[in-house]
Amino acid sequence: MEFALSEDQRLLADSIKSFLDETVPLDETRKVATENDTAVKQRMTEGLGALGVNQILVPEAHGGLGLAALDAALVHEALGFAAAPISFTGTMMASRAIAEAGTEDQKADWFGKLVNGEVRFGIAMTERVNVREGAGLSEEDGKLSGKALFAFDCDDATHIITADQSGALYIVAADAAGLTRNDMPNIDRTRMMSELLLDGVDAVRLDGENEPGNAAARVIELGRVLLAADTLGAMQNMLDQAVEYAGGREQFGRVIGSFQAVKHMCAEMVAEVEPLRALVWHAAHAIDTDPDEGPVLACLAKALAADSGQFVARTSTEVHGGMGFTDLVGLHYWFKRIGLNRQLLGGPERVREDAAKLQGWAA
Amino acid sequence: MEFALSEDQRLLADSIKSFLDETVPLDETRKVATENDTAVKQRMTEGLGALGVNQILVPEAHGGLGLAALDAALVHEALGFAAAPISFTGTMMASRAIAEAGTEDQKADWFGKLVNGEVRFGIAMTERVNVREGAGLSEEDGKLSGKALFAFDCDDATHIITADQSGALYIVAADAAGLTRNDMPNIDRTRMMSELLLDGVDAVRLDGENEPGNAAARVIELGRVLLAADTLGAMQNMLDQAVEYAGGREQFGRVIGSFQAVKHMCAEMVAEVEPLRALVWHAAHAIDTDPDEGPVLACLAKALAADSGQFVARTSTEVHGGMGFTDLVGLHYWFKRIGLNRQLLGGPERVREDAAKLQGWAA
Amino acid sequence: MDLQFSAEYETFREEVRSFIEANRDKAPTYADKGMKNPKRLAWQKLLIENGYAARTIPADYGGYGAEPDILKSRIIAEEFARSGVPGGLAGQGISMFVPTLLELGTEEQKKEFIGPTLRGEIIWCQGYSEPGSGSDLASLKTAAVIDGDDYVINGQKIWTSTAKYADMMFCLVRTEADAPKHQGISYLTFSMETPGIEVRPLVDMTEAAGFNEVFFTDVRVPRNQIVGKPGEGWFVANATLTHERGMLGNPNAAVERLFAIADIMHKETLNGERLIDNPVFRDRLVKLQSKVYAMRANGLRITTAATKGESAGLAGLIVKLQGCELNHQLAALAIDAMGELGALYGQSDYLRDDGTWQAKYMFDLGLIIGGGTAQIQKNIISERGLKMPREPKVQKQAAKA
Amino acid sequence: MDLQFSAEYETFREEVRSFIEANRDKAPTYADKGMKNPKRLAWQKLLIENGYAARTIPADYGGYGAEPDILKSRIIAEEFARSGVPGGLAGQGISMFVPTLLELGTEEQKKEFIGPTLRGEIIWCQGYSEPGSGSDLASLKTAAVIDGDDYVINGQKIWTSTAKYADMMFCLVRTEADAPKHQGISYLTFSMETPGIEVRPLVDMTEAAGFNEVFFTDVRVPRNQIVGKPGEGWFVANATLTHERGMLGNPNAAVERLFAIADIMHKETLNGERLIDNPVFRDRLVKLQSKVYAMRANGLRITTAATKGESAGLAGLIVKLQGCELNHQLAALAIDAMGELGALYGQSDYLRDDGTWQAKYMFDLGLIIGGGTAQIQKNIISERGLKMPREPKVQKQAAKA
Repeated sequence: MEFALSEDQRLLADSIKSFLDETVPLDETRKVATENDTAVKQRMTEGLGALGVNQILVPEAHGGLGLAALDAALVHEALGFAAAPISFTGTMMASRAIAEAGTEDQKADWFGKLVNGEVRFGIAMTERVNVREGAGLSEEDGKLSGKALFAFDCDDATHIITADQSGALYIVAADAAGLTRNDMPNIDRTRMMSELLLDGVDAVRLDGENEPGNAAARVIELGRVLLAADTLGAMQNMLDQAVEYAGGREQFGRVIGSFQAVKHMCAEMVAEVEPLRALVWHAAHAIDTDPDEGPVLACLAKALAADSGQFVARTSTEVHGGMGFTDLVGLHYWFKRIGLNRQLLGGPERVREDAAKLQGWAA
Repeated sequence: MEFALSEDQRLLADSIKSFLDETVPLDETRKVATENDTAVKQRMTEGLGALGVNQILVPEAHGGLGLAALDAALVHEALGFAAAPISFTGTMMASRAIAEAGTEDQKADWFGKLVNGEVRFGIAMTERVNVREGAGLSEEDGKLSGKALFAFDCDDATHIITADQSGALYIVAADAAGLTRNDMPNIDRTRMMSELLLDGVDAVRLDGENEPGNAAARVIELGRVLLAADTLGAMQNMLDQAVEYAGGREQFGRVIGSFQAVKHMCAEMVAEVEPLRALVWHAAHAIDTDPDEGPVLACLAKALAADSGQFVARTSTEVHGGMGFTDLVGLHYWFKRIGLNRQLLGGPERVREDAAKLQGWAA
Repeated sequence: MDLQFSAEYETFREEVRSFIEANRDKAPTYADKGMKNPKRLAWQKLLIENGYAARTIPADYGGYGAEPDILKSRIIAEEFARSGVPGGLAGQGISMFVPTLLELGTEEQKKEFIGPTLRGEIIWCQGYSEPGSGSDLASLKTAAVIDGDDYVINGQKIWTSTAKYADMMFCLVRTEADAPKHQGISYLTFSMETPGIEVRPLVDMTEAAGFNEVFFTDVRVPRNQIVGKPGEGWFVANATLTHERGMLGNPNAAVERLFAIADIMHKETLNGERLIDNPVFRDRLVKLQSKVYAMRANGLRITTAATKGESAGLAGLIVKLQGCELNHQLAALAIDAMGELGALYGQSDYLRDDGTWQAKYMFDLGLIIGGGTAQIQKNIISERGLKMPREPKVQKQAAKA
Repeated sequence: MDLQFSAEYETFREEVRSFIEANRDKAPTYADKGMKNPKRLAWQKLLIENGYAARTIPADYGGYGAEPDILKSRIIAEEFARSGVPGGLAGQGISMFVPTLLELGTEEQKKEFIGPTLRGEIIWCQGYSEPGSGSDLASLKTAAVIDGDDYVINGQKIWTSTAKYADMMFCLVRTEADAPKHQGISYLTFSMETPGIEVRPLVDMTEAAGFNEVFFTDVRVPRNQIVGKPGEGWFVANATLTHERGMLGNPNAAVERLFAIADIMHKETLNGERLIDNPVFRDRLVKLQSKVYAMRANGLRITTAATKGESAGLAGLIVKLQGCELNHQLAALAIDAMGELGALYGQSDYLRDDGTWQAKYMFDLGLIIGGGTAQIQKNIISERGLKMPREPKVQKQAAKA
């Protein structure tokens, strides 16, 4: 019984954090966010890729690192901590899609390309959770048509994993004929959501799955845990910033961190961050090891991250006073990261309802 | 446009408060609550009755005071403020039942008896809101049979107003043959709930109503406003006690009321009490004057009282520290009064759903 | 308790409505850009002439000269809001500087500034807050040193919302460096074109709130451009702050916001279900409704107290704390109910209501912080309202840890 | 990350289970009343002999003498809880006084008290809190004055839970009135039958928590009945308090409570609908589940840190604050879901679960307050955990307003 990160996991997390500390300072993030500086983003993405993160979920047999969801979550936590404008979620979810639904040949093919750095994946699976505006894809003769909304990481992907209305998974090329991508700008300027319009787009169906929908559910489950981890990282940073700011800012002849109200706000943030950290670790571990509890924990982690995240985002901003509202300290990048994560792949009410269904508490 | 109590209303509220201050000190309430001292309770009830409160909702034409729901609410607020073990809700709801559903003859008869002090009413209408355990009454040949749970003020009533499953209203004598009353002791020792078992009990049907159920709804509506007012009074007392205690208790060489955390707890209580006061007044006024908004406001007042009340009950107890947990200062009488009110005639979720239905927001 | 307006007021309401209907073609629209657009200034002039702007400012100084009547002011606000036609000009000059001058200005200052300010010819900005003095406004450091007949100002202000367009600033500066902090402040006025003033936009989380920072480098202001006496600026400013707190704005804004959300929840569908049919979101909507209606009733109570010249007491002290929080929570519900759509911000076919719910969510958090943080509000409620002990004085060396 | 127990521990778990199955007929039940019921004492003896009670206390003093192993202790707690068979005796003598003696007692004191205490032959109560010293425990006033070979004690204690049944008390008293408040306290032990001691039941909001007040009038205690030196009582007591905080209890209590509520919601119906089918209550249940599971995982993290001899840091500091709050919220949900039934308390055909949810709701509020209020917990988290500045020292005259 050991509920803790391994030495390797600590090293992984530290190395990613160090890289992001050096390579993704806030000023660079601002360039991506406000000037859409794609060169900066590409440099960051390649730098992170050079650390091997894209191969985390690729089995060793296919040349990858053969690591687990928990490792991917640690990387995502570090990305959230840095508010890094780097695409990562899509590739992780894609790895899981290929592992769960690919045939052996497909695994060899696509994992190989992933390891070579030939491909980078976006994910267009929001409709497996929330359907609106007539969105949804259907397949005919190996070609997909329809609309997908709120696709992640598609702005700099070479390929996109998506699902049709039956839940079957497909890979399409980002530059395929018949595929149009439109920006869906959102509060988080570090991550662009996409609308995809498909009109008879060539698609590779992942054919190794027995029951359509199962693999898709496993992909969503991972996505939810990763978003929870991202929020956790952002929360930790906002807490750290609040404590630091409160220790330096003086009002009424005292540092504001000596006022009980401010101290208690910081303590309340800790009381949200620490349990969530444990739950995110547990969920990330369980979705690989515990088929019964893993899916439930993934929902619970996503829901708790949404609520605890909202509390910390707001409270840290309040501790910063007016400064928190401005761009001067850039705190809003974390605020918005938490805000976007809250809504992706199901808001808290929705994922709690999913958790209830998984436990037989709801129809 | 004047949103304020009239001079008469202020006098009414003050006179009730003075009476309760003198006649219902905590030590006397304890006797009723812990020793079931019915003589003490009877003395309190008669003393309050002598101030005319039972006639508040009796029209002047029938010899009553001809006042309004707001006046009844002010009395209930005073009762809540004093945590007074006095039956009052039942008689108010009964007055409304008779006014809404009685024929002219029935009004003359029963209001006359009420004014003479011959009758005191309990109310057995919980099943109009929440049905469980096979409860509910049905009528055959002028006789009622079945079960009613959580009836109010029946322990010292001469008559009980109840409803059958169609919503028609009836009066039965508390000592009628075939009627058995069993105590339902609850957290609030100042108010005994009752189970009523009816086996062919003679009942006077209130026959002046056009559509069965409408009058019952109006009675429930009043009951909800009165319970909200009761909670409001209890909250105000708990806030006052917290402020006073914090101003006297010393810890760490300071009165605890000088700690920011304690001050902020008190400020947060104020921020719950004041808006609720305005809403209770508004709802009480509107259920007499505004057929559109009145019913909605009654639900909203009951729901907000439940939530704001819970916050104040807990927070005042915390300000009192361990003392609040003991019986030494008796704070728990108000805590429990708020707790029982929360559940009666619909908890907050239920009354919010009713408010949604009234506005066409729910089916 | 009487929630109807008396005949006098109903008549007045009819007059306002008739005026609006008869004149709405003269009202400026969104297209009439520019704070001094002739159409805007002409509209303001018409409103003043009819008593719908500058209503209680003496006619001698360019106002309409009516007796204060809170109910009439409220009716005017309600009717203009209802009709969608712009009411009188707002802005810190009219809402803060003019009342201050009326109370504490010299006759000469009143004559010079009130009329043009009311007519929209002079636009003002406020120079109070500084980066280092937020909640503790009196700790401000921008210094004005006497040099001959001038003050020479050096320092920085922040949160100056109309600085880019303003003609003039009313500004708090420290004139007596050694005096106790509340007694060394003076209240100066000067043109924004005075050499040495630099205005920089202050980017904020909403990307659009339009605040600025203003930097002063050896800005020379004649010594007679002071309101009140040297060293009395704190008290002059507090007179103005009281006016700011007195402005309730449109009392029904939260109610409108609530019904706008109910409307969205009826229109938007998710997975084939209307949002209003989701019991969890519906419960949250009604829960907020209970709070919104409570604050509406609380507002009526305050208005009534004001018409009687009474203090609203605790009911008044909680308005900022609860009101801002409630607006923030309303915006949060709108966003959550819309889910991913609620996270959109910026041009897209799917953006709802121009992204206003995200903008409100963030801006209202700013309002929770600005003008006295929630923590300061709670201090005020407990200390002034409940007479609880003030924050004790702290032993100096312990204040930094 | 490995949530399985290794083979060694699984073997140990099997041993515990086998023991329980083989001996459960010997375990006392609810019917075996009285703290010194022979069946209870025999059961305790059996548990000690097998290492399931007093496990890590040296055999010389009457314990089992095993090396500390947190996982084994946890397995024992889990298995006894799962089987419904009572585990070893608890109480303040065993959990607090014995560890204190082991650390700071004389050899003579250890020999005299530890064995009988472990065996349940001496029952202790704790005399720390006083009506005037709650959060600020060190301000206690109960005075012990030297008179010949005795201390003479006058004063009052409160919250002494087993005072009615206890043989002995360990007690903090002020022996040096003029010393700084933490340095004038001594730690005495004495028989509850000493003349001058009066125990009065302390009625509480649950009506059943069983606390007492204890009054001392000229109570004479020989000077050698002290643990530690005179004036060192605060430090002696703090060693014990640390032990109290170390007790995590059954780590899965909140999980069990959660599923008990889920169970109620499946069984109870209202208006013909199961409570679990009400989406609003269901959402609240799952929301609490997310927090309960988070605290369960947080507990695993703490346990792991403890097995490695590491500090759990912030994860440990938040346990009391969050754990008590969560238990209180769970009870609140049970009550709300049951509606009127949830308000019942006292004998009736309709009472559910013996009224335990109301009792828990109130008792858990007591726990939020007791042993360091939520406010004190937040001070600890921010000051010790985040290294934020301590509450500054206050200028004396300002402390009272």
